[in-house]
Amino acid sequence: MYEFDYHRPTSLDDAAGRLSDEDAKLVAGGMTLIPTLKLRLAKPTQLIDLGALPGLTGITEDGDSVVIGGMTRHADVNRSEVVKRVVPALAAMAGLIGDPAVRNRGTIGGSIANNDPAADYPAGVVALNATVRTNKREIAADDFFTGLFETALEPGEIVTAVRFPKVAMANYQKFRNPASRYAIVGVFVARTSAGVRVAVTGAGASVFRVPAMEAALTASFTADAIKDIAIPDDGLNSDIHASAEYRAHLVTVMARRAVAACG
Amino acid sequence: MEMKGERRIPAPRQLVWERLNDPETLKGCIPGCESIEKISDTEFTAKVVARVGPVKASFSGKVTLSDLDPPSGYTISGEGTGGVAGFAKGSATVALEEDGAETVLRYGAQGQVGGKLAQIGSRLIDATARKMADEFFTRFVGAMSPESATGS
Amino acid sequence: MADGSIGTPAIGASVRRREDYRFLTGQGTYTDDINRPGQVYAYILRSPHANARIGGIDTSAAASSPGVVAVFTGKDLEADGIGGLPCGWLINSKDGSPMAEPPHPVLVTDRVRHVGDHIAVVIAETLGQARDAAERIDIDYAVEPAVVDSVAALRPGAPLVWEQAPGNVCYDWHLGDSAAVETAIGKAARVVKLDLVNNRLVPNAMEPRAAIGEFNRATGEYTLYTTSQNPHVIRLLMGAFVLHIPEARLRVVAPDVGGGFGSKIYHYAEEAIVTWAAAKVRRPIKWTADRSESFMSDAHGRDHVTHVELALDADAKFLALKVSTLANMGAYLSTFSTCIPTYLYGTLLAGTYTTPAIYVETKAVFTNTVPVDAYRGAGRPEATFLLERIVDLAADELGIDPAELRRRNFIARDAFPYQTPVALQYDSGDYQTTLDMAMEAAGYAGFEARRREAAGRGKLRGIGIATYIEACGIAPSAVVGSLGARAGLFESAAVRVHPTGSVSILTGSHSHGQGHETTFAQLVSDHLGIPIDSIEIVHGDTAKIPYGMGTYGSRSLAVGGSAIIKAMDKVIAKGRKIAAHLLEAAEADIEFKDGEFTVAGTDRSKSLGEVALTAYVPHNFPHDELEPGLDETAFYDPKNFTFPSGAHIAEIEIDPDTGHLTVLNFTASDDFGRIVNPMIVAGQVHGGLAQGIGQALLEGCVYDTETGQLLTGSYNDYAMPRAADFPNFVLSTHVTLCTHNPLGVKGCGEAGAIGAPAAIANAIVDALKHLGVRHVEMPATPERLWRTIQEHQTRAAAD
Amino acid sequence: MQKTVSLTVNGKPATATVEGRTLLVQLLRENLGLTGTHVGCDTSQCGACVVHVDGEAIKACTLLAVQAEGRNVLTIEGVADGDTLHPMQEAFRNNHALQCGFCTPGMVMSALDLVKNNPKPTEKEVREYLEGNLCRCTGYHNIVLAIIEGATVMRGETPPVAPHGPAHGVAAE
Repeated sequence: MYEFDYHRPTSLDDAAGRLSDEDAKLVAGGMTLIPTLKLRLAKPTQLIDLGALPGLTGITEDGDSVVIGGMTRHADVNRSEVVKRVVPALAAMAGLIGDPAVRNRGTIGGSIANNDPAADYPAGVVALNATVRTNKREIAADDFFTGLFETALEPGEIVTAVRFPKVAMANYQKFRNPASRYAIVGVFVARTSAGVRVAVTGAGASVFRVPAMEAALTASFTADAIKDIAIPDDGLNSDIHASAEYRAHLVTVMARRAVAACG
Repeated sequence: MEMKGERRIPAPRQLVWERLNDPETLKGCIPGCESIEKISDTEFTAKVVARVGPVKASFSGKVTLSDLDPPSGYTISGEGTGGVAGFAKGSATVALEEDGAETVLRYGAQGQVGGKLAQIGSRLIDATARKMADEFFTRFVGAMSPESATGS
Repeated sequence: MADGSIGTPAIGASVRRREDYRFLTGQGTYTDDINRPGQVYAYILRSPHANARIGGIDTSAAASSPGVVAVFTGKDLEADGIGGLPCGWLINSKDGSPMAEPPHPVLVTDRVRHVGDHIAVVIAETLGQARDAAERIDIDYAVEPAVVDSVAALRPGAPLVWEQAPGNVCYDWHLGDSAAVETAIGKAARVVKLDLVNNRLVPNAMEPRAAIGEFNRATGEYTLYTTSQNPHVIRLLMGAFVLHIPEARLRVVAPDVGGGFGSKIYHYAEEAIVTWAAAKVRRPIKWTADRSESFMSDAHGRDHVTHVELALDADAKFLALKVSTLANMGAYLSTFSTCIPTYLYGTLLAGTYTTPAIYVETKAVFTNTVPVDAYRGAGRPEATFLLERIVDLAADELGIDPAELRRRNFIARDAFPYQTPVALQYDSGDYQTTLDMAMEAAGYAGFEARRREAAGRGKLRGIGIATYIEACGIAPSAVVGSLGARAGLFESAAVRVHPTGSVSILTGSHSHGQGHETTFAQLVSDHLGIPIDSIEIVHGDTAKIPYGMGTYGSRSLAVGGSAIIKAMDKVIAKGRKIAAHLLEAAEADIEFKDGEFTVAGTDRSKSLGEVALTAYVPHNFPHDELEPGLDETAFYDPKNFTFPSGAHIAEIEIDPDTGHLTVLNFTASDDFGRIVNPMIVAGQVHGGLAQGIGQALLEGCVYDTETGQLLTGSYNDYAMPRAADFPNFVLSTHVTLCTHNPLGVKGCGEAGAIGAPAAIANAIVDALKHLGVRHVEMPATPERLWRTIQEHQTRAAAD
Repeated sequence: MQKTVSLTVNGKPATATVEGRTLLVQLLRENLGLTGTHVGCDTSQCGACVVHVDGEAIKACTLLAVQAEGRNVLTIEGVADGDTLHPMQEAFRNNHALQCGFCTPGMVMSALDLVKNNPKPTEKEVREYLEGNLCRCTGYHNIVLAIIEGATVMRGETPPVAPHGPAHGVAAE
């Protein structure tokens, strides 16, 4: 690790203000950032720890939705009675991230702000049509994830919470990378009041939806309805663990299983 | 890995060709390019900061233009070393075709990384190279839009 | 302690381990836990390129960086006349010419030959400062094309790794009777052929390698603390061949070591660097590998490409076996590398079978990769894999049950000693019984019903058998010397009986997880009749132990344990003399049993403690006949290898939609000879199975074939087996005693890793054979399995 | 930039002066001499460094020392009650759940975390919970048995006799 200045601000404004230094880095759970720093693959001038900011953790029920603070850890989402009741598939998904010690540190805000192409949360946020709250505004899930490790967040913008609407049926199916435990392919299917949404992580540069499957599932919410819908492998990720062709195939398989698991 | 792409540019081929050889245009199009210095008509030194998620690595190296076939195309290659992160190199063969007042740009690109980036981040090499190539040509098309084509 | 240790049956009892208390409370002392006064830190600068000429190395900026104590390059070592790392085994090619043996410099000077090759060392007050400074070393590389796989390395025009090795060939070795094999193939009823790959693995002991070098100007003595399986071997290799330090001035300590699996046998450059540099900078120097460094600097394992042919007669009796293998050596010859794909491989190709004619040829090939050497099983898993795959394939082609085909060809239990056509003579074994036991435990007879049930759920279920033989107790010096080993492979032990009868055992066998402190104490307790609590096992320090060859090749109990027995017998012999003196009896009349020296036929006796006290307080000793003291040393050199064997059965299920495979059941029935501590033996088998199943399903080292970059350089990409990848293992043992060591033991450390890959691979092919699948390469990842299924389904549909 | 960190380690107050980039595992090993917590990888995956912070398992190689300010840290050195092993440690020993011992501290700390969240885990749950802890020696078989036995004892129940038979133990060193 290179040396840096460590700050632990106690107000959002202070934290956001420090981001005027473009080489400052926010650290939430640190589950991606700290390993990167250990490998000397980044050299931030300042590390701004969000851990002492008030009001960023916790899970609250808000009418027909659940609001999860940006610094809420995966383990808390996984065990939350509220999440289990309102969006049970999200609680289950949180239990599939990393490993137990990672889930005890990693946060929802950190995960979605990082937008790793194989992270689990982006699929949940998009499929569940969540809304991302920042210190400046609210951003719809469909507008939030913009590309490989890229989001709509502007400099100085910090995720404060994510609001998930109550969902009728949803399920997340993850096909793990046997080494890293990231998703080779993860498919989150949700049937909400706003329609059926199918969001895929791991397969592309960033989370994406599958309109053909959504249409077919809107007509008939059965696994059979999408069994013959293949997504093109053009542009999908390819690495030593899985080719683009295999990933494309897995999207259909995982989507089918997610629908079947919705019961 | 190999990537292919195609862009339609609302500008005549000769102008597109000239811009493809212009260091300032290249600087604006190479993602993360902080500086570019001309050594000869076909050689430049460049400093590029690559940001991929939490990774930020500063590469210094050179950009070379070869297989020049004005105004139909060339091969643009870059290679740089990024200190502890390792090294990266890539090249794209660019072909320009006239289509009325417009130009169709086709490219085939490839990239390689070595050192720690390859050792630790092999799952991301492909997607990153694709993104860089895509961004380069998208920015280039942007730089060739009517207002910027005449206004620069 | 309440559970009591006195009077428990020592040999054959699952005595809980004495070493566990310190490990469970965080009080183990691993190399990186040691800190010496005034210690500084070394960071090794490694090549990011697979093949590059070095035009120049500029260390000036690094040398003047904050905290830097020194920067050294290969030129500094050259100037001190420091030699390269030696290879321990000479192999001659078919034509009698010796292998190509290029230099193996501690730090390179003019060329790097693999990603991770050592270029320079920076020594600084803190590790952070050393790393910071290393980034300021400027190296002028001229990058050249690289070659990473053995097949490509042999192609005309392939990049040349060494000028001394034309065509990248290290040696072209053979063993066996080629003419007899060709004749047999010519008249065979059937010849079954297969091409297969034994995948390259990274050992991944959980403790990364570390080394601390220290030099004492006052005494002129060097000390090296290192993560080694054999401290004396390191002292010999490094002292004599690399740094030219007399043994008497070089102490090597291997404290608690966090696993080895072969990877900590060899003498590594970092050990030489910190020892040599410690004298230069007059400060102790610590080096500890990051895991990413381990991936590119620990010797890798396996990496064979093989063609095999098995000839059978009309009764399905094996007539001949022909094997041709390319073995990837990597860029340099590691300590044992050359003997693994030859004498630890070719000699094992009879397996458990009566095959009368066998011919094997192995071409060892240099590539721009990390050196390859012994990894758990070392040659024997490779031999077993090809043999058990070809046998299964033959069974499939002939329509015979794989168990039946094996039974027809087993060496019968009354056929021992059995001379194979590939140099070895097996002393004992009972292959049919271990197979019967495994089949019974695995429910082999009822498998087809389970296959049908799985098919009903859309799953493809398969069962696979592998039997194996291994040669352990490495090694009889006379045998291996005649085969080209440059060192003997005996073991030593000293038994030091203290004045009140407690005992220190100084053993050259090193324990890095095997539980010697417990198992060896059981031997001593049993043999000398004293409680385990009064026995101390000392290992891992050249300043304490007479000599040692270390722990690998399942040799600790068979060779190290036998040396302890031999030394104890010397103690008893002397004790009888002392007892005879004390009891005023004739020495011939003294019997020793249960810790008591007794005059035969009387109740007059002296305990070991009383005898020992007399030995150390010899007021009325007959000094003309007897020296004071009770302290004996023995060296044991085995007459032959030991030959553990067994049968492993895997039952698996494949999800055809994804290619995901589940190991449902794994059964291992093994013959390890006499078992001293069944609990520890089971633990060894479990660990071996996990590594074997890991090889079959998860692990594979991948290099970019174009750039030579290591793509599986961390746990992000190298798939380590996890708890959820396995079922509980079902084990049983059957004992046939080793006939030539005093304990009758054979060794158990590698068995799991030897039998499991083939058992899994056979189960996979069994699950897929209805599609026409003949073979699936390892690791059988989900995508590989899915593709295999897809391709064969497409082919079947087209037919 | 040096910072002084004050925290509680194994029930005792501790203070250390570290750099911003110092990891908790470095503070424990180098400043406090608590070398039972190990480092087996540099990508936060092997789990040899697992300790408890405020009662929860975390990887000490992925937390900055400064982030542990004011926290309560439990390492393997603080698990036993004096010379008496904790039931989970005893279960590891009784089931031969360790060989080289390097992954063991992290395994024990993760096992305790599991039992806190799930006092009666099944074999499958134990195997899944160990996702972040790598062992290269044991094949996990005996670790799984040990954790089930440890959990049983921690619940105050009597475990079945270990598969290795009654303990032919030796006195604790």
